[in-house]
Amino acid sequence: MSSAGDGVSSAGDGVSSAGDGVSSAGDGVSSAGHLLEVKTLGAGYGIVEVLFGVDLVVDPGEVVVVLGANGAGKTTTLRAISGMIAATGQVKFLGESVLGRRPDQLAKRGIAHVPQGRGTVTALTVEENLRIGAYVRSDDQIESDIQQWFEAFPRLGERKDQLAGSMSGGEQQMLAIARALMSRPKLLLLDEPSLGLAPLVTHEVFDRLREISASTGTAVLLVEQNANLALEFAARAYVLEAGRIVLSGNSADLQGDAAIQKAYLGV
Amino acid sequence: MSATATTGASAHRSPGDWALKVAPWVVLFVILAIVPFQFPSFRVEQFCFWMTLAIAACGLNLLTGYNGQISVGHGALFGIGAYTTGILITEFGVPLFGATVASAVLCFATGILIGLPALRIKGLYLALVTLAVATLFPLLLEQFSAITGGSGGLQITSPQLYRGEMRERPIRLESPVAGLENDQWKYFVFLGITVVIFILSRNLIKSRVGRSLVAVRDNEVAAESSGIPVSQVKIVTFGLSAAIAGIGGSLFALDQGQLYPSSFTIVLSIYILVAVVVGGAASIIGPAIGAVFYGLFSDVIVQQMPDRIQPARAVILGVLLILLMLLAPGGIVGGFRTLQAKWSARRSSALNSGPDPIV
Amino acid sequence: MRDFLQILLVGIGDGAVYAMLGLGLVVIYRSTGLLNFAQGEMAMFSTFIVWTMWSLGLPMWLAILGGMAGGFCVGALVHQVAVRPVGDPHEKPLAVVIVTIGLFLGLNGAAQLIWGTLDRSMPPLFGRGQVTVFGVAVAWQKIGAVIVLGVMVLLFYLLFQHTKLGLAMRAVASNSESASLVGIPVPRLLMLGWGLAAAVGTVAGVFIAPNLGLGTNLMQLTLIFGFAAITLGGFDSLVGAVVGGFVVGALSSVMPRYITIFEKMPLAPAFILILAVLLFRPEGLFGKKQVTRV
Amino acid sequence: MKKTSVQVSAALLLGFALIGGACGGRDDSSSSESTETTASDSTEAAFIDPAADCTDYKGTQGVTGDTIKIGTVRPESGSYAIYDNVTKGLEAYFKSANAAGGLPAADGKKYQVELIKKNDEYDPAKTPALVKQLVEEDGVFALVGNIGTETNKSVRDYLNENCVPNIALATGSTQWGDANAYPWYISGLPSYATEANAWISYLEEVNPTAKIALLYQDDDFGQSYKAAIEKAIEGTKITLVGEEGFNPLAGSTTEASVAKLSQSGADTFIVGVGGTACPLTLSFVPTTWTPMTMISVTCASKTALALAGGKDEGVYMAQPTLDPADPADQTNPKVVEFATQGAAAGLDEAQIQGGIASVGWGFGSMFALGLKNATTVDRAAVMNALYSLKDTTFGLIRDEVTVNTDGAKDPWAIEGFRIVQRENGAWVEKAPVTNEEGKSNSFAGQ
Repeated sequence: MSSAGDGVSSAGDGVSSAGDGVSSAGDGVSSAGHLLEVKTLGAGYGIVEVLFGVDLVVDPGEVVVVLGANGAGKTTTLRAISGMIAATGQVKFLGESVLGRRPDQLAKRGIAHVPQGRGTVTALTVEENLRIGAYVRSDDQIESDIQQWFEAFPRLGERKDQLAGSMSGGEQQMLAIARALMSRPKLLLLDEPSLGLAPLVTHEVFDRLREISASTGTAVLLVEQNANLALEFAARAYVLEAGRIVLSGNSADLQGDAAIQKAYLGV
Repeated sequence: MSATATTGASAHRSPGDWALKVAPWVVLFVILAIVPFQFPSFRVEQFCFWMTLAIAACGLNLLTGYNGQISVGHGALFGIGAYTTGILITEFGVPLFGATVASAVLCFATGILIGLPALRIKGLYLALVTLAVATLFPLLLEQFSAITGGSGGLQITSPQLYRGEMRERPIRLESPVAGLENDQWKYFVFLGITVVIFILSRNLIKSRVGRSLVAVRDNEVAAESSGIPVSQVKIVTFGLSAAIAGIGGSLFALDQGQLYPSSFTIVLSIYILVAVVVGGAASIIGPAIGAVFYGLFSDVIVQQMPDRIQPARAVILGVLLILLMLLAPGGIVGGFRTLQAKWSARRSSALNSGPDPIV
Repeated sequence: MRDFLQILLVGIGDGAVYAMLGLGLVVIYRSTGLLNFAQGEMAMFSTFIVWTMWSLGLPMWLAILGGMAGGFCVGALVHQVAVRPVGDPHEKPLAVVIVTIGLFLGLNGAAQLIWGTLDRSMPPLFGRGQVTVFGVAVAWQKIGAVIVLGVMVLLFYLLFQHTKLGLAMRAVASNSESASLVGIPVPRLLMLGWGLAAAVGTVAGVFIAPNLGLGTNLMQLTLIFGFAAITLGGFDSLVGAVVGGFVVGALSSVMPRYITIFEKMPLAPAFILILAVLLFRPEGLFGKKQVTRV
Repeated sequence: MKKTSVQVSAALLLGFALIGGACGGRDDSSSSESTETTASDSTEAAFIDPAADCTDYKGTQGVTGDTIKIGTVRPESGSYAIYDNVTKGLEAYFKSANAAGGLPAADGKKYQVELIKKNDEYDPAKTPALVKQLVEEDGVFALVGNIGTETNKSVRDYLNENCVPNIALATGSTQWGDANAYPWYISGLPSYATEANAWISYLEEVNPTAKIALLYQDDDFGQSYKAAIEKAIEGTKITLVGEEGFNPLAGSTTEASVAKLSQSGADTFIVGVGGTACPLTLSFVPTTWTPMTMISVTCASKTALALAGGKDEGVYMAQPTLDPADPADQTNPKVVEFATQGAAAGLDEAQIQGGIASVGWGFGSMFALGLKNATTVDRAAVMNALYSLKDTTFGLIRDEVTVNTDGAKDPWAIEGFRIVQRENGAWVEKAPVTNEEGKSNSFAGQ
């Protein structure tokens, strides 16, 4: 199934760079350098297939976004990568094939996943959420990391003994991200962090995320419907349609091309 | 499963197919008709007991299999049917099968009563409540020993002409047919009632009402929004299910002629449930197969086992149940259907050499 | 008045044991969302292990530890081979109910095969001694049961509130998906939860056996009292199990002695309690609303 | 879909049709029509006259050559499986007899016994089918040592209508005294009412103003005690100051009942419960209450009293049999015979000393006595022999207890008890055996 590559070349008349990006990943020549490398990923729920061969790569420290309409398979892609659902194809993380591993095994290897909507453990307090985020760690800096988060987000600090479920949507989303980062991951998978948040709050979340990613060197693979916001945030982007990657390229190029904007991003 | 159904329905109505469809029924009826003449009387009476169990399982299947409400307490409803019949005949001189009708009505009402809390209590919690009902029931029988006879049992008697005078005698179903002995007559009467109940419940399931039962089981919210009165459906199903279990219990009373609280413990409830799931929940004939399976297991196979490993019976049954849930949650009927679907899929794919039909 | 007090104390002693059984049920409910109808049989089975070790000459406390270890293995095994493969109890309640019933039958039969059908005698952990307070005799065994229950609750509190393992178990109970994503090996923790519940059940069994006689039907009705306790307390609340246990113990001891209708069925108050709580306050006294409403 | 299910059921039915073939067809000669026995008042004629009382009488069913088939029904699994040890003793008796050449009968032959056991789990709904299987399919001569009051009651009409002996019932319910209506039944235990009467007689002697607290099992068994006690204290100064029923199925202990009784002001405590609950009841007696305690004979075995946690010291009971665990009885030839031959027949030490298997041994011995005394090897003859015992003994009955029966006038074989008290783990005689020949039914108010 080389459909992904085909799709890009046929669609990418104007944006040749997009085709390049994919073909270099598709060839797998430089696989050693990639943090995450996904090839011909297929997945679904029961008998309903959702993904039909997704290829993408994420390099260390890089921020990448997967765009697409509702039902395109964005969430499924993330769930397949982090082992939450069964998948076919190839998923390599740090050069090691990790397809078929359980999410907790991937978490140990450095993949943190903030799932859509319910990233917090609502029955635990704010502080306990952060602590549980560091489950895979056993170093002595956990306490200081928690304190850092409280300093960075005073609102979390003020409510550290409250149940996570009692906080607002934006606060819960921040907590979920903070909890994921508590594991000091190499790759953060983020599923629609803007969902259900007010635009102002969304912007704040993304600003914070950018700062953290830049300062810690954590790579981010983001899934979003809000294309403009995401393209501002990410360096590179893939466009997913009906379970296939139909387009990829640098955010700036995608943002600059009106035709693509219209055809795929619904702007 | 759906594949089987469509092949069956869309098949050309060739005489061969028709024969294939009818033949099993003919064989079944011939066997059922021969059975009472092939076995000694005690076996025939055991078959009568299996039939009462099958009826109760049929009732439970409506509730659990088709409507998704779990009851671990149908033994209690079975018991209410049995005791109602016994008391009506002994104390009030009601004719035998008149008491059966009355028991069904009373159990329907009881079912409605239990169904009311079931509107708010679901799933495992409903199972817990019904489990408690089943555990409590034999104690209730002892508490109200004035009418139930308590642990000493209830002897079901009716005034009968005996040696020229009317006396209270243990009830019996006298065979009106010269060639049939009493137990054989009883067998055919019970068989008739069992068949009628299974046919009626089949018709119910195939009807609009039956589809709404399944709709409520599969998704209550969706059923509600498509205009199905969910609460009513659930309550009435509970009532119907209870009424059928009550008929089973009533026949049990007529079969035994005496009732004891220790026959209506939680164990009975478990066995009724076992009959449903082993045979195949949500299949019409499943409970009957399950009841026969259970009867064969406990009345024939276990009795042949050496003494020392008698307790292994519970182990075997327990392991079997777990394996069944893991490997063939659809029970015997479900497992058979899966096998058949696989087989016909292989055959059709071999014939068409096309891709496997999906969905 | 004195006989009321005497009967009440009997009930409170029983209640401590119902609470112990309830603790095990709560641990399983919290980790797997499941009402374990086989909990009583798991406890019965491991109590027989205690008895075996004790009758082989081990000191009682060592036998109890051994029984708890044995019970832990039974619970963990049961989860691995039977419960886990079935799937989510809230999606497939029937399958789960049937599996726990299968376990119930299987463990009971296995115990009969191994230990036979004679009731065994087991000495009370705290002896047969009594103290007399205001003319009312209180068995040391009762006082011991309350103390042991207190210790168990304390240990559970420390485990759940002050250890990483406990935190992980709570995370799994609340949101197993998120728990898995932060690196918690969920299946292993569930297995641990089942083992723990069975181990706790052992202690309940050790306290019940001297009063009922150690037979394979040790727990069959006691379990209903345990369920009543956690229904009242809230399926997910450890404190609730304790409070519920005492209330159920007191009610089912006192009511049959003073209210004729309950005379022959001490189980009835427990049943009424289960029904009433599920109807009018399904989350119980201490439970969380979201969890109990299906 | 439908097709599938039918095929499955057809296959299953075919399966058991095959079993049916193996079991053989129906015996057309058996008819379920029957008549009820009328009481025979004649003292000269035999108690049972099958020619007058039985249609289709099969007096020698189960006897082929020198083998005699016997059936028994007991709970092998389930909550009452403890009573299976009775059957173990019964089996040991027959094994031992077979090894010695067989049971002697009036015809001079010695019969090998083939014992067929069925498991009804103590459920009276299961008993009828199994008993009918024993009678109709296995073709037994008689039933011996069937366990349980309700289970035996559930087949009483059937067995009496078909004239099949049910010998040595393992139950002392007072209803077995109705030999007029049910002449094919004979109990292997003393009537519970006779036992209760023995307690009260002793109390009248030692404490004529006794105030009794009674704990009774709330079923036929315990209610028999209760009724007999109430009848026996009529006209005496003994009073019943507290009573509590106990339901063994209710899942609770007797502890709260004992607590309440302990506050009743009673100086005598009668424990009319059986099974495990009885010894455990003793362990619940608070130290603040020190009544004279009487326990049911069903609880007197070593196996049971081990559960009392030492609180069995000082309790009284009415004892009709020898106790294989009692050093004083161990030299008695009956006990020696049971211990040596029982061991040879496979009983282990715990079973021999336990006091339950020895009861079953006695049941086997009772049947042997009937067979030996019978004029011919015939069902009615054996029953008539058992209903006309004269100064004989069987099993482990105490030597001083006289064994006499006389049809419906005296249907109870064992009617004598001595009063004993538990001292240092052994029974010590407090009052010698009193034989109440022929009075058992009157104690029960019959």
